[in-house]
Amino acid sequence: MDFQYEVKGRNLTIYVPGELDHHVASQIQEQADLMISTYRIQTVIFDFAQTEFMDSSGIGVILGRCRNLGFSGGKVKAVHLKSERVRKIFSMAGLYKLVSVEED
Amino acid sequence: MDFQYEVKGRNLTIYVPGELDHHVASQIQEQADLMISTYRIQTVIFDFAQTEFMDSSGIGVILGRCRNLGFSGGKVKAVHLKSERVRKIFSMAGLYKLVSVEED
Amino acid sequence: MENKNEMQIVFDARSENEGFARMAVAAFISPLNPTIDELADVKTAVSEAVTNCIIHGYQQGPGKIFMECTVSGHSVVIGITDEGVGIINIEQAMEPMFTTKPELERSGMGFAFMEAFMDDVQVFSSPGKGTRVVMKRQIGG
Amino acid sequence: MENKNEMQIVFDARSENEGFARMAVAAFISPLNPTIDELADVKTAVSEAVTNCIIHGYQQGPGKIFMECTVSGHSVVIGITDEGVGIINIEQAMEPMFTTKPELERSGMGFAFMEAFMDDVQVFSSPGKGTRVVMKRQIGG
Ligand SMILES: Nc1ncnc2c1ncn2[C@@H]1O[C@H](COP(=O)(O)OP(=O)(O)O)[C@@H](O)[C@H]1O
Ligand SMILES: Nc1ncnc2c1ncn2[C@@H]1O[C@H](COP(=O)(O)OP(=O)(O)O)[C@@H](O)[C@H]1O
Repeated sequence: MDFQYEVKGRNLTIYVPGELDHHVASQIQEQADLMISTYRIQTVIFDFAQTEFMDSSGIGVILGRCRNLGFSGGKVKAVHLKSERVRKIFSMAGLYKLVSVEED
Repeated sequence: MDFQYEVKGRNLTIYVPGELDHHVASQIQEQADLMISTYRIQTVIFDFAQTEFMDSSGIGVILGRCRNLGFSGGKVKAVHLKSERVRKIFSMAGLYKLVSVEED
Repeated sequence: MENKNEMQIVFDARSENEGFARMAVAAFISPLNPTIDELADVKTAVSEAVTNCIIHGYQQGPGKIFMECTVSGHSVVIGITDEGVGIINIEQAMEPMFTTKPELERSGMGFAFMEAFMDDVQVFSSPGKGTRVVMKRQIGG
Repeated sequence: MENKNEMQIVFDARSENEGFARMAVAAFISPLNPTIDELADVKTAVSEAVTNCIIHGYQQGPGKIFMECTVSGHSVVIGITDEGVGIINIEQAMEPMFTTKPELERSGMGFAFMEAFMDDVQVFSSPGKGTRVVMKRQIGG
């Protein structure tokens, strides 16, 4: 797969690939949760710089990390929302209210 | 369609689209022959700057213009063969020997 | 009628085919010169319906997904069908945020997105037999 | 076996669907991570076979084209079938430069390209019934 994870201290950055669908979301879910518990991650950053497509499975994987990290006082960020499409999906799903978003 | 024709004096330039297949070739064939007779074209220039894909129908439409223009002493050129793939198809079909090619 | 163009695809209910299904529909409707937004809308709706067949219809087990697309003039009709478990209460299933698989991190937004991005969405289902979603969208013109 | 993935597509024999057929196969095999060259090879072979169904099989008239693709491990098998006029002499048809439609500017290179770009090409045909081309290609691995 052409996407990567980066751990720095207690931060995990997930470089989301071009299309975030259920196939990708379930891989992210599994990988991310493993890293969150292994490295005692406090902040998960979804980096959307490459992403042009996202469906409701993408919403699920973001909200899922919110929930899991919430238990341990951690938080979720989304950065580099360059694609207008991704921003539209975020706003339709009310994600702007639930996670901290940096558009550029 | 996202491709164009340009007439300058007795020269006709055909800006070939991204994929040159039978569907595109038959449109080029029809349009080009109309312009060749209307403007008494002497040189047809296929501009491949945009083209990444070409199959055997592309060979047919180039050779067809060679034949038609040959009768009237005209000639065919191919320019901007940037794509390695297009150059490969040209060489497999022996087009380098039949038309004058400028690769860049 | 002359301008009608049809295709049918049958493919395995595997998550790696979600992208294939989106791309296939996008390529099929591209002669209509859809805008980037129109294309993204249709791809999202297809992705939702196909994902539902895989997760809900076949419960992530083996099965076949049947997808057809008909273009006539500027109108696109897409049908996506599985022979899976079916839906008992379609009305409830279509409510935004309703999901029977929260443990799989479903957001319950699939049908809501299909309805938001397409002009018309119809769902037919028989419990134990399967589910069929038919979606329409006017492109350009 | 577990790793086997299959699809079948039926589509109208219209030249605007040549691009659709290429893109659909490209999208379907993309989980194999083909190189750009491998992808171009397969797309060219598909384009040749589909174009032949349209021009030769159905003589540019209406008809359906049947395409299947099976991926197992690193091996890709593609079948492309029409129910058109068929081929009387397959051996002759496959000779490079041989064409029965020079007036349509066919170069006679279609089968030669399929053979050049795929590992194996088999042609089955019954005059009056139709033609089936089955092509194989190893991708990566
Ligand atoms: N193809 C299907 N087969 C069986 N049940 C389905 C199907 N599609 C949807 N459903 C049911 O409808 C519910 C809502 O679907 P949807 O709005 O797409 O949300 P989600 O997929 O996030 O659950 C699903 O949770 C499921 O119970
Ligand atoms: N699907 C088909 N149905 C009928 N005849 C075919 C079909 N495919 C190929 N042929 C025959 O084989 C010949 C050679 O095909 P090909 O090598 O692809 O060259 P071309 O398409 O340029 O003619 C064609 O001219 C045609 O007579």
